Amino acid sequence: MAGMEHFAEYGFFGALLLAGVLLAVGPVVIPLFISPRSRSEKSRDTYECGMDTIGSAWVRFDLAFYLFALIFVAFSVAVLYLFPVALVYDDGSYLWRDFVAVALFLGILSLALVYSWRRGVFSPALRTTSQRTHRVGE
Amino acid sequence: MQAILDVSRGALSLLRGMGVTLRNFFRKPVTVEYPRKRAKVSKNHRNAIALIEAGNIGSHNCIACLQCEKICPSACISITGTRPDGVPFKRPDKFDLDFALCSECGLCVDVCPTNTLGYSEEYDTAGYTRADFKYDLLQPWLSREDQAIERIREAERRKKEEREAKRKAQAEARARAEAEKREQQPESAAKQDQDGERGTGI
Amino acid sequence: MVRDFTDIFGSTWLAAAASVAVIMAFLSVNSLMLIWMERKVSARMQRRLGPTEHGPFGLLQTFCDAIKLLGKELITPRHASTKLYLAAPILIFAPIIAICSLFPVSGNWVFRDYDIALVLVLAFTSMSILGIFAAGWGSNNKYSLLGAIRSILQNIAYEVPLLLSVMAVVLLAGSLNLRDIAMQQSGIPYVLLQPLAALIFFVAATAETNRAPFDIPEAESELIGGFHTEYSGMRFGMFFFAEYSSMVIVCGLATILFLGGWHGPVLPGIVWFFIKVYALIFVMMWFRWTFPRLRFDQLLKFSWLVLVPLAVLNLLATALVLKLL
Amino acid sequence: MPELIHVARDEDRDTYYLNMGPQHPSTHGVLRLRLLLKGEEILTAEPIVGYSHRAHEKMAENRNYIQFLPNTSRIDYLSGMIYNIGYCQAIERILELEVPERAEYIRIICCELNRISSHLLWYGTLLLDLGGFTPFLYCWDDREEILDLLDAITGSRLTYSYGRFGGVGMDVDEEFLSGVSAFCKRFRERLPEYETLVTKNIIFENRCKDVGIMDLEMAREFAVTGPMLRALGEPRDLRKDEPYGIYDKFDFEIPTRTGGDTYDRFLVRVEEIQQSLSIVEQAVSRIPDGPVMMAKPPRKIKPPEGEYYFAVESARGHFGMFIVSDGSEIPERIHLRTPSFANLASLREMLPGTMIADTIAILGSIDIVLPEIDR
Repeated sequence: MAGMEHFAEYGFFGALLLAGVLLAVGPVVIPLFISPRSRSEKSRDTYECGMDTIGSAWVRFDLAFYLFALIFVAFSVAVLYLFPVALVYDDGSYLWRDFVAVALFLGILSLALVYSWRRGVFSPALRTTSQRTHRVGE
Repeated sequence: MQAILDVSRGALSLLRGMGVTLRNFFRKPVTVEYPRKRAKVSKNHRNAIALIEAGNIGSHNCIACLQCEKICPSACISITGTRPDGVPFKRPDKFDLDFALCSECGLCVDVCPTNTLGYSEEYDTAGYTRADFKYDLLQPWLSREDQAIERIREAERRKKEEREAKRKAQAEARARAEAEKREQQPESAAKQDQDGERGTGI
Repeated sequence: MVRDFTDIFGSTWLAAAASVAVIMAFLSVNSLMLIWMERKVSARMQRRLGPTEHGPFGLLQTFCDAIKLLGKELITPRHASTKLYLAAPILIFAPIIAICSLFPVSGNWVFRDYDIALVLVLAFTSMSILGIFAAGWGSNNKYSLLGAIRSILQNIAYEVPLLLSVMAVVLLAGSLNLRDIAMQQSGIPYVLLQPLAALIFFVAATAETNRAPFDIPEAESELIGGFHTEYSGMRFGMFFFAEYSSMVIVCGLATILFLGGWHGPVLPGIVWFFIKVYALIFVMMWFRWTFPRLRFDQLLKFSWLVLVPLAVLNLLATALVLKLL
Repeated sequence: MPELIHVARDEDRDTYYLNMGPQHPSTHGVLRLRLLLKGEEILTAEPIVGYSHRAHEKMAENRNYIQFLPNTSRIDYLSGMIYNIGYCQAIERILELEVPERAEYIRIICCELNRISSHLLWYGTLLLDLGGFTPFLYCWDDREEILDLLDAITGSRLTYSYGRFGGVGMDVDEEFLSGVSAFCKRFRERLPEYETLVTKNIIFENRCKDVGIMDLEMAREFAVTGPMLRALGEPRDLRKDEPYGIYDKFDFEIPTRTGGDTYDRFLVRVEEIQQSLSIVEQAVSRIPDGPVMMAKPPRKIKPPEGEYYFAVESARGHFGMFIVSDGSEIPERIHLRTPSFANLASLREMLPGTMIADTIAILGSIDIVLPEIDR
């Protein structure tokens, strides 16, 4: 199959990836033989500045981060399409069609950015001045 | 437009900051390589106290008056003293400093009436146990103690003799003066400066 | 004529083994030397001496540190997710050797010549973020988690300008083969044709490697090391190793894309290549020891509202100029 | 995931508590902040203090007035000289002791040098918290000069017990005075470098501007003093308002800003460094000859029965001593009003709504010294 041959070409690269995994294990194994062992269970505590941990760290994180991820997907995936375009960009006989296509593509892409900017994704509504939560003596 | 200006102004400020670090990159380091080279210690630097040699007796001049022990906020000095024969004041037979407790405040040095407390020159003392910081301040002076007491006695004897002699001379003079129609005024012995050393009365 | 390792050894497997040996040897010495260099550069900028004790100029200091790290106990936190926790250093470390094999260090000297080397490099450098997230989430430590989340956001924010600035170069070169791109710069390096793209690339690359002033995922004064808070001994060493290796990777990429790779007068190509790489690394260190750290939202804003629009405009301008010429 | 406490209510699932401190690099000692977070945003913040409590006030009740002297410079170890001499001035005020003029000048020089060194340390650590390591070491380089100078006359680099009731512990020599002048000159040359590297740095500006804003009403409520109050446009400074020692003989200004954010606090302190430099220069040029200790200092300190209050302006603000005497050698009670303690309390209001990274900047701008808060 042509597809398989195509992948075979990357055998070298795959071998190196594999070697990377193996070599990453090596240095972690050596200390198992020569390092000391602590007897205290306390040393296996999660670090939280020396205090007992309050609750687990596996919490739901804020939704704002989700929006960032969405913009990224919009951009990064779309930018990938530009790679083949860039390769063949200047070798056709079309004078302006390439450019117009790229400009249109990038323009539409930028709309995502403009949209999220207008929606205020990049300026989180963080409070900077003090708001009274309680008064002294209460 | 404003945004472009802001960005370029910001970039410029960053570049200028990098200029500062680069200038410092080529300057001479200020580090003193400490264990290789000793740091310069100021002459007044406070450290563990030590007894200072008083020139005229070849040893320290502690009179075990316990003033330093009393004023010490950390209670790190303990002294006992006895009065040897022929010496007008006490000499310490124990002068211990628990340097682990000491806070180097210097009150004891201030309060010492004979100016016999000073600071030692060491500044990087280290030890493994608390006992390492129990200093016996009399240790360096032990070998000279007998000699020092001898000298004090000697001085005391000499002073006594002088006083005797003076008194005798005065008595004689007085007698003579009385004999010679009582013309001269007797001198007061107490007025005389005895030694020049501060306060010790040697 | 391309001479890569498969030509020399005849067999892919032999070539791969030889490459691993060469790259691994280079990378380990390189990271140790880079740590030494970092310490020396920072020391001189702060008017200190840096390491002086072991070896001439303290050169062996980091070797001693590495040996010390090997002797350290590996502590796995009680509440950690063991699989993720253990996999994280491996995930971060694994792609590095493979990426390094793609760099043409001299005109006819590359481990393996791929036509899409650039895409491979970009793809696999982004893989480190997986490791960082595995480390942060797996540790079950809030500081690690914060570090991991920040890291992801930062990486995705800077991936875009990075890609867009690279795209401008690809437009000029018309190739994704790193060797070809460097070849085309035998006359003028692209940094002169694409100064803006070069700048954006370098800033984004600094952010991708989590180097100051973009080191907020680690942010030792806020997050106490961030994603690698819970890692001790050699596991922590792997993160360190990966960080310094990725510095070499992004600086190597910048050298090839913008500084003309191995091209340079008098000295042999390989020497020029490494001179350029280490000069860029020096600049990165210079950044680190000059600037305070950006805040997390400022960092994102800077990327999305400054770098990305600039990169888009730059790309459009490049495309336009190419058509006009 | 066993044996960890889970947050009970479902709507609270995306908030979590985080201990920042006591073992944290940026809490300047052993301050503990218990933060309730949502993502990176802080919902509530609770400073918890007391991890380095050393019972200085209790110690005062167990020793006489002289023996308490070394303690004073250990309460706030960064402005130890100001505390130490402030305590002496308090006792002098009570006993109506006359201090020789030369001693007063020496006190001013030492206190202001100490203020500069304290501000330098704050400067460096603020930058360190914000991730800039290099300015930190430049500050320490300059601070070292001050410590060397003070070491030469007091014999100590940090916990000076230099003040005495009725003067100072030791006279200064020509070498010290010329050293101080040389330091002032050198430091004035260094200031533009700091400005380029830090004050004008765009990243630094962005990190500090509009962060941790406080308003005047809130400042009054929390009894905030010192540079934090002056950054709100209130020129309160005990050196001007109730001059103690001989501060009224010097020409200096109280720098103020109006914004009340972290950057303003930064600028106020930087200008204060310059004002202190000018006070030091004036003092060095005008210092008279004479004794440094009053002729007959009292051997026993026995303040008459009563209650006394005396305050000085430390590097962090209003440092007050409330001394209750029963007429004996041992104080009945000494209460210390330390500035950072009050300043720190305002964190509860300043932090909510900001991000974790801002916490560090705000905390740094308060300039806390934990041993002084815990005492």
